Amino acid sequence: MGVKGHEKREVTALTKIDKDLLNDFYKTMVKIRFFEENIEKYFLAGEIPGFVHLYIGEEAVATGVCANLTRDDYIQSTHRGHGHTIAKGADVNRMMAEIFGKKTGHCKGKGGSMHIADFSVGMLGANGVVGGGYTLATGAALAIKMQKKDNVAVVFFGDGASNRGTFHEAANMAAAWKLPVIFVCENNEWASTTPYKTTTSVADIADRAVGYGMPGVIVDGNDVFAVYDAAKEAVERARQGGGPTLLEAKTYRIKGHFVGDPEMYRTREEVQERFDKNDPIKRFEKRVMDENLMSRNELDQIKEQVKKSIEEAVEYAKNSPYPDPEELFDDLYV
Amino acid sequence: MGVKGHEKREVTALTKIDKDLLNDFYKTMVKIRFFEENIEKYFLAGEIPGFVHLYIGEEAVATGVCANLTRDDYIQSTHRGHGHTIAKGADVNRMMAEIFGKKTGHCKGKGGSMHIADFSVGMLGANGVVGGGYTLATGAALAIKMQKKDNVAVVFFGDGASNRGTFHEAANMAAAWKLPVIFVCENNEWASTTPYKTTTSVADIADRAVGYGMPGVIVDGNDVFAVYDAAKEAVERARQGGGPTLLEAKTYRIKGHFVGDPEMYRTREEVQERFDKNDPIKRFEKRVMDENLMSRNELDQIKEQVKKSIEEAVEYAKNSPYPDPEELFDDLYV
Amino acid sequence: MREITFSQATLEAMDEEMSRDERVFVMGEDIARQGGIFGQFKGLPEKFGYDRVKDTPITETAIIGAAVGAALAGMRPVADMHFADFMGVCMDEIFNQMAKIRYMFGGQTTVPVVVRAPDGLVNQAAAQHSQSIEAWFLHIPGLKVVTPSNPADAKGLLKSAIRDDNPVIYFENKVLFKQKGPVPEGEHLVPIGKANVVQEGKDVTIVSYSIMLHTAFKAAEILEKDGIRAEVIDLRTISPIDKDTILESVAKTKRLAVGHEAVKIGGVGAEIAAIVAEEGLDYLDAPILRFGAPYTPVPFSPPLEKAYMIRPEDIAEGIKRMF
Amino acid sequence: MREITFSQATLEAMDEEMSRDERVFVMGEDIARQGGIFGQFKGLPEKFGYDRVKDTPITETAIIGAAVGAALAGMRPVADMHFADFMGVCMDEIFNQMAKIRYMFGGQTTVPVVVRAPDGLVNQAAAQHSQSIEAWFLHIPGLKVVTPSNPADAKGLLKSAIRDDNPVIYFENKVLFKQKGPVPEGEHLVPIGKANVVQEGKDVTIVSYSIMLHTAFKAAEILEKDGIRAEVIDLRTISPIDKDTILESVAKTKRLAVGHEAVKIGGVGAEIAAIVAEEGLDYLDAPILRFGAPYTPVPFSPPLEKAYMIRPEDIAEGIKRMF
Ligand SMILES: Cc1ncc(C[n+]2csc(CCOP(=O)(O)OP(=O)(O)O)c2C)c(N)n1
Ligand SMILES: Cc1ncc(C[n+]2csc(CCOP(=O)(O)OP(=O)(O)O)c2C)c(N)n1
Ligand SMILES: [Mg+2]
Ligand SMILES: [Mg+2]
Repeated sequence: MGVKGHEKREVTALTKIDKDLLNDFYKTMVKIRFFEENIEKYFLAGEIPGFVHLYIGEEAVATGVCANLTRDDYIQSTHRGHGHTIAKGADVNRMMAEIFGKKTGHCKGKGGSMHIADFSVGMLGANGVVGGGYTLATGAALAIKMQKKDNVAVVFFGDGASNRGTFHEAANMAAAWKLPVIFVCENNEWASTTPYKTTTSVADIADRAVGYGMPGVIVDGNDVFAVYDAAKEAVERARQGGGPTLLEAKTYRIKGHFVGDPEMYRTREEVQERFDKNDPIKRFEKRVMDENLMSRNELDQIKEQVKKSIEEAVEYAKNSPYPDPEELFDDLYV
Repeated sequence: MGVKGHEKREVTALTKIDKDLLNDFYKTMVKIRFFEENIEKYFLAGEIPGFVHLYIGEEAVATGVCANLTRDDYIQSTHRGHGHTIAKGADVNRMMAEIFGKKTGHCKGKGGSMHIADFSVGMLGANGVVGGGYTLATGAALAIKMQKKDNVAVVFFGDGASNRGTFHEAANMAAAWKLPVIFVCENNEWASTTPYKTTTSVADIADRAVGYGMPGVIVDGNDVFAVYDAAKEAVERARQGGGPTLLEAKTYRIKGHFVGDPEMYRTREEVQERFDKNDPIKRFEKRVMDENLMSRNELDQIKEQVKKSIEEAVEYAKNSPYPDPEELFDDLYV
Repeated sequence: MREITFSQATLEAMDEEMSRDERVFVMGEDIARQGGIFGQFKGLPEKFGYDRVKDTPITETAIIGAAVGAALAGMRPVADMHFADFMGVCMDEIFNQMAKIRYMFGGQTTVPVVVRAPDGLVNQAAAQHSQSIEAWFLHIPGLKVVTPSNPADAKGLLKSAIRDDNPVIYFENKVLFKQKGPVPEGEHLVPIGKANVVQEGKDVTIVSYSIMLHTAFKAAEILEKDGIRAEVIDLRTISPIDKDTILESVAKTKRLAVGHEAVKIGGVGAEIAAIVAEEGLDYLDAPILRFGAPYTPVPFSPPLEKAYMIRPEDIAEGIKRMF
Repeated sequence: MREITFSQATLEAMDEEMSRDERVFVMGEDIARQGGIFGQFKGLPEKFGYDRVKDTPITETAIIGAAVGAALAGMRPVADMHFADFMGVCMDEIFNQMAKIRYMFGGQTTVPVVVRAPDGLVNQAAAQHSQSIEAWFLHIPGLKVVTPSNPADAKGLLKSAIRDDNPVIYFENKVLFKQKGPVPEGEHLVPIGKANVVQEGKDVTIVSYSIMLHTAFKAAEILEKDGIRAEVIDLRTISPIDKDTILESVAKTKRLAVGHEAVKIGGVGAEIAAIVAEEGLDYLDAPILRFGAPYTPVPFSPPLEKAYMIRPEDIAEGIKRMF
């Protein structure tokens, strides 16, 4: 058919971006990176229980999108949700504690990595069910509209998740009712062990926007500036009553599906090559330095500061107590 | 956006259509019409139990599509399934008996109108669950492919049903695996009491084809020739391994949602006007007579003959016994 | 007291709660333009607007999911399921999201959603439109489940459900919608979790709910003629089950019959029988009697559908054999 | 006899059945490229091709729906659910289509689908990846449900399920996958619907299945030390339940304990307790004991997860109180 249902976004001119935002971008991306590196380390050391899915290499997506949001906006996240949660402003101490299974965690140790949430910053929850978040975000957007607010709800989801029926039901409802939802597809080319092209009937998931009469936009998901710009447009449209947008961020999953994944379906070399070329943090550093917007020194300072805060978070988590067994029965009914 | 994901089909030249096919078209359409008129009559008289949904005014869709199928092809039907079942070649005596709840019915009285099936002609079942048929047809098509046959599976569905998540899951699977499925949307503008435009995010459901990289085609659903042609192309493509097609037939629901519907949501006048202009049977008659392909006399003969067969079906159903109460326990497990 | 139908009673509950609290709204398929299949939403859109009485696309997963999302964002949604039979479509949203969100997230939020689900067998609607599936939800921690049997309870339980901060599934029987009965005007709340002893008795306890309560009651009338006085308990809520009321009654009557319109195997009756076999075994002077639908889908044809239904005589016969 | 793991036993069953009957194929998420999360499909794609061992999109409704459709068109699909927790997504396909098609259509067709569903609690997978939901399916006429507890049964029940012309749900416990045990080579069929008395006893009957059978067995060992000899029954199939074996045993032992890893309320244990309270009440010398998970979702943190689990000591203590 050759019909394309999306627009493709080009490189952003950095002059439009102010310094605070640059700092924020960098700070958030390295925060996610360090956070995840520590999670990996302590998981492999047997100190973190459960399953964890790392966001390394995809930091620009959550960072660029969430930079457009306030605390009163909502996000719905996924099983790979640490990056979204950090970008939305959750406290990393309590996040780390949650992932360690501690009482001081956001969910008092009941949720863990796959079910983390921080309602105080509008982070309505990770989701262990792939594709479980679309309809919840749509409902949050419905509430926003009924309450006559100008907030938005963002739902992050993977390429694999884009095939779930819930995508269709939520996208149709959001578009038919012109709700302020941004559907952000993180196309990292893999759904667990499966390359998305083998199970997904379109190369560009953004093309699916046509089926709902909403704008579909493709963006380089490893370029935080491009993500920021595209998300800005979508968020502004939504705030002004213009309805939903489908934004596809092309990125790549650098780590195994979960920590401990034997990754028998691809080689480490092919992955490393992608990472070397396209690490969103390195790309950011290079660009801001090339364009003389930030110095190596400034970058290093931020990095050090963030690193320390994550180390503190690890300490906080380690030193926190586990929940008491009796807490099993708390928090079920009001 | 203005992106259109469909092709629109124009009027067909009748010279391509042979006489047998013309007779078949007419016979099938009037068979459905008389069948439905009798169902309505006997339902209102209290002789038919349950719920019934009439296909009157939409006869050209089932007729035009099924004229391209053999007994070994499969169809999946809906709650409004009598037309599909007749067009696929099911015996009307046993159909009528089933709808009357009789032991001689296709399903021995266990299914009724909403759950009629005739596996002997590849009619895999009506469905009381709106949108329940997509994935079943996709599975039948998968079987066809695995068995290396050149058959196809057709799933009929409504405009309302097009918003169900099962549409998305099945369309994606069928397209990703290039399965021989034809998705036939009968857009009759209403989903029960709800005008489709108020709940459906696109005006043309065929546009949704873009999201699956499959052809999307719109056709005048009240023109049996146009439906036949468009379906022929889709069926041939599927038989040759070219994968699925989404075919949207624009039609109109002439009767209430079910027999007995008070229809408080529209006026009888607006409906009658649509019917007067666009009755598929009248349009067929006019055209074949205008183009001197069939005479009034020929048409009337077919009509009479069909009318008699339906009257016989009613007699058959009325004279058939009800199932014995003990049959309740039959047919559950093999 | 004035008498109104079950359907009108639910309408009154909706009207009062929507007037009281503007966060309350309702959405579902075909509820606004025609007022619902059972007239249970009639007049609400005219009074509260089509924004608070919303016709949705045919998308059960989005209806429940959006209700949950809206609840997380401060609303108090009522989601209509059209027929309980379609709850399989959104089972994940009910079971993995609605029921678990509060707990998984350590009590950070509440999920005040009411799911209205018309259920039961009526007029040969057949296998996919006649079902009673309340037992599934009993097995899902985090939900409450109510099953009114009469117009007054329909009103009082719906109002309580809407005010409850937990997700509540409200099963309303399709045949009962037309039933009339006395209903208090204005504020009338029936507490969730408390059973109702509708008839006191000393010889046998019959526990039921929703439409089957009426069949049970007729069975009790038959038994009365034989000098057997049944205590009839209307559970009203099936999750949480009011154990105490059941056990107290069985302690007195020494006999238990329990049942529902749903399939007998794996039904709510099993749980009640099990509770009594665990905690009240010594009370029992006779085997427990369970009644429920046979182990088949609901058939279409009238004589088959009739054979599928439980008659008061069947229950009465079963109970007589206890003596 | 050679010992292999539960996972290998299922692999052998698949291999043998796929070799025997070319209509048998399997599809699910992430089963081919990595051989399944529990290695339960390893080597199959290499042997039978990626067409008969198919990686699907993440679309549970299409997996079950397509399996049913393919069955109607002459195939014998095995559909893998990845985790039983996701069965809510395709509940409608299981409940309104797969289970009912044969009956609704008057026996015109068969629906030979096997649904494989790894379930249970393991390694802090938390609320949405740790569940046991077999009880729902007991309540759905038209399905069979099996729950193997050891490698030999895993093989024999899977082979029987694949050959069965009815839809069968095959719950396989995630912890058990690694367990080793003796498994007969070649043709080994375990009949669906027949329980297994794994230890004879005279003092109490313990009924369980799947992983909880092992906990029950450990409880029996503890009891043995106190001179209580338990008869341990492995149900193997929970639908249909083998009533006769249970009732016979209780007639002998006079005491019943029954349980599972699933939530206690509304679980399979309730049905079994109810059957005995109905049909074997007179046998009982003590209240029935049910064990099952507490009424909460599965929590994440290790001490909470541990508190959630049933220990052999808990069962043994409960049983001692029967005497
Ligand atoms: C409904 C459901 N089906 C299957 C799974 C198992 N599962 C977890 S993550 C995953 C792959 C998700 O891929 P994608 O959506 O692309 O997200 P990514 O992991 O790449 O971020 C699968 C199949 C699940 N959690 N939920
Ligand atoms: C899953 C599900 N949801 C709701 C219904 C109730 N229902 C039956 S028919 C119908 C409208 C269907 O509209 P459409 O798909 O356009 O088909 P039409 O009736 O116009 O042929 C609805 C909502 C159902 N049967 N199944
Ligand atoms: Mg991915
Ligand atoms: Mg329609």
